[in-house]
Amino acid sequence: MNFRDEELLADVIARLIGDVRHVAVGNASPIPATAALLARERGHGRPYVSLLGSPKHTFWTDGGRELFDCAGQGRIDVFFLSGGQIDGHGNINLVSIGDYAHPKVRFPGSFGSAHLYYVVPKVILFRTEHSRRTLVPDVDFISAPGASEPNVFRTGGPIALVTNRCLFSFADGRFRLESVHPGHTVEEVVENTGFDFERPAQVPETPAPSPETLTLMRETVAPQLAEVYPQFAAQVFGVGQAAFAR
Amino acid sequence: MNFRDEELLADVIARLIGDVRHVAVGNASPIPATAALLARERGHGRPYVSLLGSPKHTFWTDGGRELFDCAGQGRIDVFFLSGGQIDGHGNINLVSIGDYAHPKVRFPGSFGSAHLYYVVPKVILFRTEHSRRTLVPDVDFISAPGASEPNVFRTGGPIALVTNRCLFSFADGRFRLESVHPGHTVEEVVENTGFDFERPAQVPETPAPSPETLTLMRETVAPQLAEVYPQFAAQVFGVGQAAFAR
Amino acid sequence: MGARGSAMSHLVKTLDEALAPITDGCTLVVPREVSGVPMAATRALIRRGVKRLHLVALPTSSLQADLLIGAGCVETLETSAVSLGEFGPAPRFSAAVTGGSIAMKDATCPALHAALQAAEKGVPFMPLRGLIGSDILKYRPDWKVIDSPFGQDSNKADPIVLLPAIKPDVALFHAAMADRLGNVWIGRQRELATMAHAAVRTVATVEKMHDGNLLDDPVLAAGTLPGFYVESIAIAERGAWPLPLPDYYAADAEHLALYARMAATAEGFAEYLDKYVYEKQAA
Amino acid sequence: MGARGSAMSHLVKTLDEALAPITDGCTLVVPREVSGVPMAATRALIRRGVKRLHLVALPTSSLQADLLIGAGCVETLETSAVSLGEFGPAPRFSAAVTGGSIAMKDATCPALHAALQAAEKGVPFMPLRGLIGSDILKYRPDWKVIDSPFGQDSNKADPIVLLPAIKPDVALFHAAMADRLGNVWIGRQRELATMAHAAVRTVATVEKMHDGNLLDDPVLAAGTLPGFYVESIAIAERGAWPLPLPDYYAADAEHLALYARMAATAEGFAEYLDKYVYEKQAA
Repeated sequence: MNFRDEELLADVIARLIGDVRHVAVGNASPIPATAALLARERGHGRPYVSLLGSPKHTFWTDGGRELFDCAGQGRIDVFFLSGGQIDGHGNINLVSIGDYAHPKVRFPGSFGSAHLYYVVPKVILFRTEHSRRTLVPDVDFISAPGASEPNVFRTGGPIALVTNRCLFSFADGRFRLESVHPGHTVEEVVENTGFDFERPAQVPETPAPSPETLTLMRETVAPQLAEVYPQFAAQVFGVGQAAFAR
Repeated sequence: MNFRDEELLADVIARLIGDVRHVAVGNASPIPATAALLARERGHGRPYVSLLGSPKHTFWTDGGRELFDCAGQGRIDVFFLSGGQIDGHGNINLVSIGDYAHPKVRFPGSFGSAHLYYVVPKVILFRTEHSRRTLVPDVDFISAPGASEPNVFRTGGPIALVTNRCLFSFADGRFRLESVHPGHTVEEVVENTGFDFERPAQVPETPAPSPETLTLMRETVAPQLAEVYPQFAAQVFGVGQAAFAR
Repeated sequence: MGARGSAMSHLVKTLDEALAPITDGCTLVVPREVSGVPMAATRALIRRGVKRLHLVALPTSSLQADLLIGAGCVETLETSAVSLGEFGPAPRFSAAVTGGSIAMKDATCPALHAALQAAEKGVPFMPLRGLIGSDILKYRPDWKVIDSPFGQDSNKADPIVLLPAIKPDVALFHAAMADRLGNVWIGRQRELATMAHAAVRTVATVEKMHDGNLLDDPVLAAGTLPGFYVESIAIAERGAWPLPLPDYYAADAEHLALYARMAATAEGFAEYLDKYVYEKQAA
Repeated sequence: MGARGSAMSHLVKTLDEALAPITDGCTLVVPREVSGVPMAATRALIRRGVKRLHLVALPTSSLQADLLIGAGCVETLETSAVSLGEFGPAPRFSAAVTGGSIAMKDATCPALHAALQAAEKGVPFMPLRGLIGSDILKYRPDWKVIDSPFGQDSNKADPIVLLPAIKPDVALFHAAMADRLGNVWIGRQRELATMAHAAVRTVATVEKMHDGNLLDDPVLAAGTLPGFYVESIAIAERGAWPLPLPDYYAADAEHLALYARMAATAEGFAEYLDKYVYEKQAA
């Protein structure tokens, strides 16, 4: 079965999510949202999925703090973060390029990363653009660090980085190349990555989504997704407004 | 004009309230409630009066913490406290008589006193029973102290103690006899008070409520009070259920 | 939400089944008299013979704590006050404290609210003004005083009390209604949400079930605790009786006066239990 | 409540009168995009030429901060992010930060919520997990790290960040409705209550007035900020436009795309102000 890049990435992320209770997905994250909904379908209703920014797919009634309180309570198992820069230590930069006091480029800001990165057990880094511009040796500003001293309270952190070229795992403060997506090569990954990373002697190819997975995504997940990401659902899955009726 | 003890005490307390923004009155406090409503009538709507335990006379929508948060914000100017024991340092005991670990008598507990006594600028102590049992040299358990070291954050504390016999003011860690209620004597106060207190050479008599005050209390305050304290309003002011219609 | 929805309807149980998470020795938080006291659930727990509860009454209690203590269900009690209000002192509470049969952790109302909020926020402690110089603080070795690093005057210490988070095993309360997704309408009683956020599990009894999803209507949603936090729900009509459920029904003053009279002695209290707690089981 | 009631109706003012408490140099807290952003009020403030605001955007902002910054009203900005979301970066914000014309106090979302809650509770600080090892903390000398006295292991320090309370001069937001007693219905947007509790004064714009007292109905009361905290109210129909008022109206995507295009340059932004902010005054 043919598949699109988005389908591959969602399948990779769904496997990273694993068997957990609650996945929360930030705003403007259609691929992680697809992955979370796919994981829920496979788990017959588990994990519980919160799609932030969608009143239909969130339960919050205690204002903007509830997401963070919920994470602090240990009630969010998986979250997604990205960065204008991500470095080889798992540090992410959502603030600026250049000197902080006189930046060359200013990004929006750190959002909740400097808390969520510490308290959500599985943070999946997701950045489709895989280049030496985005994946750097050291970020210019640490919005949130990839690892902490042993005595710093930390129940969470990054477990993986998914890009348009490959999947890295993260452990002990370093990334490891786990698989390269079909159509991409290890050499290409090395060339486009600004940081060092570990890799096995033989790097496997990221497995293609199975026909069952593609059917589940296209027939069951896509219509749910269309409520929140109508444009994405239409483009990737060809799901139109009619899906709303389901 | 004849008046009842309750009317005298409410008048005394209304004068202590003075010109403030917000008076909060705890549960089961009909005389302080009468005083607060009287102050509001005199001030043409100022102060704002909260009668705790009456949904009609409170505005809380943030749960049980809101009263204390409100006090912490500096938004409660006057509150009333009492004690199973009150001592000459202004300490109040709402917990127990005897050794704390093996008490002879157990009272309900400190409620919010250990916070409100520190942060409400004018706390008026009110205890009708004026005896050596209630007004003691030193309380057995300090639910909240009358005074604090200078470096302890404290924007509030006791300003007075009103009993069935007299009015004490409180300043610099000591009570001072300000006036003795009509029908009572300084000697009687001394005899029935377990703690030392200051007093002027000539102790004035507590002024009787003016005819205007009595009219205001009986005709305007009593019907409002009847909503919250129907039995008290009926007993003291002869206000019946009919007043509800007003 | 289909799969989740059908899974969620298993939340609604019989009263005894719903109370299963409240095991012997657990830390149980319950609300004050005006916030929905689960009295039907309390009687069911006594009938089941729950033991060694670490009861946290946020921030005070009345009949509920007195009954649980009198029935021998409580090992420690953390609260700011127990009283029957206009019906007088709480007799079984007073007897247990003077008799040394329960361990008291005396607090003050805002300290309990703050300690639950600490657990809600996932922080180890919350600061609170006041308390310094009180015997409440003196007898709470678990509360710590630090010098605030934000003191205004660097020459003077600015002592402030830090209260450790209270993270109960179970939060238990009574509310007006719930839906089959586990959402519970709590209205203005926001401390019920804090209790649920702070606790590992939440059990609610409700007057009735609401058809549909409480979160679908923004007006109802404003007063709703999401089912996400709720472990089990049981329907208990007049489940706060003889205490009030504000906006729904008043306290049964006659019954509370009767309780105060009967519970004044150990014998009278035993008779009360037989008549008003155990009888229900036989019925 | 009669006297209070009649006094309270003076709370309802014209938009410009209602905004009087927002003076040059004041600390102003405003909410995130989905919680009721007072855009009509923002345009009125720009027309009035408010200066040197210390803007606290709880915890993020979009068009509102970008407009105020571009119009030269802001001296410092404390927030966790400014972005136009799907319409791209916030161009005037980015230009001001790279150009050095505003001072930034970068934060993270839960830190701002916690700092406002500290003011709400009248405590000098709140603790928060996370932050340690980030450059956010490095550039916030006003945030302090202490060794938690509740650390599990006495041999190891348990560092934790303390955030000083943020006590704004004014809280400003837009909501669905208010009554003549000053009560404002805020629904699930509980941070609006926290903002009002934390601030010295609160100013709200609303879509419409509600007849009667919002606190009289327990269902409405659950989502109501009491008038006790409110300084002034103005009616501003579609007062969040072009941003959304969730449950009431959606964002005006076309206008936001237009803004993003025009505000990309200083000249385009000036044109936008002329057309969409100052024009309103002439009309």
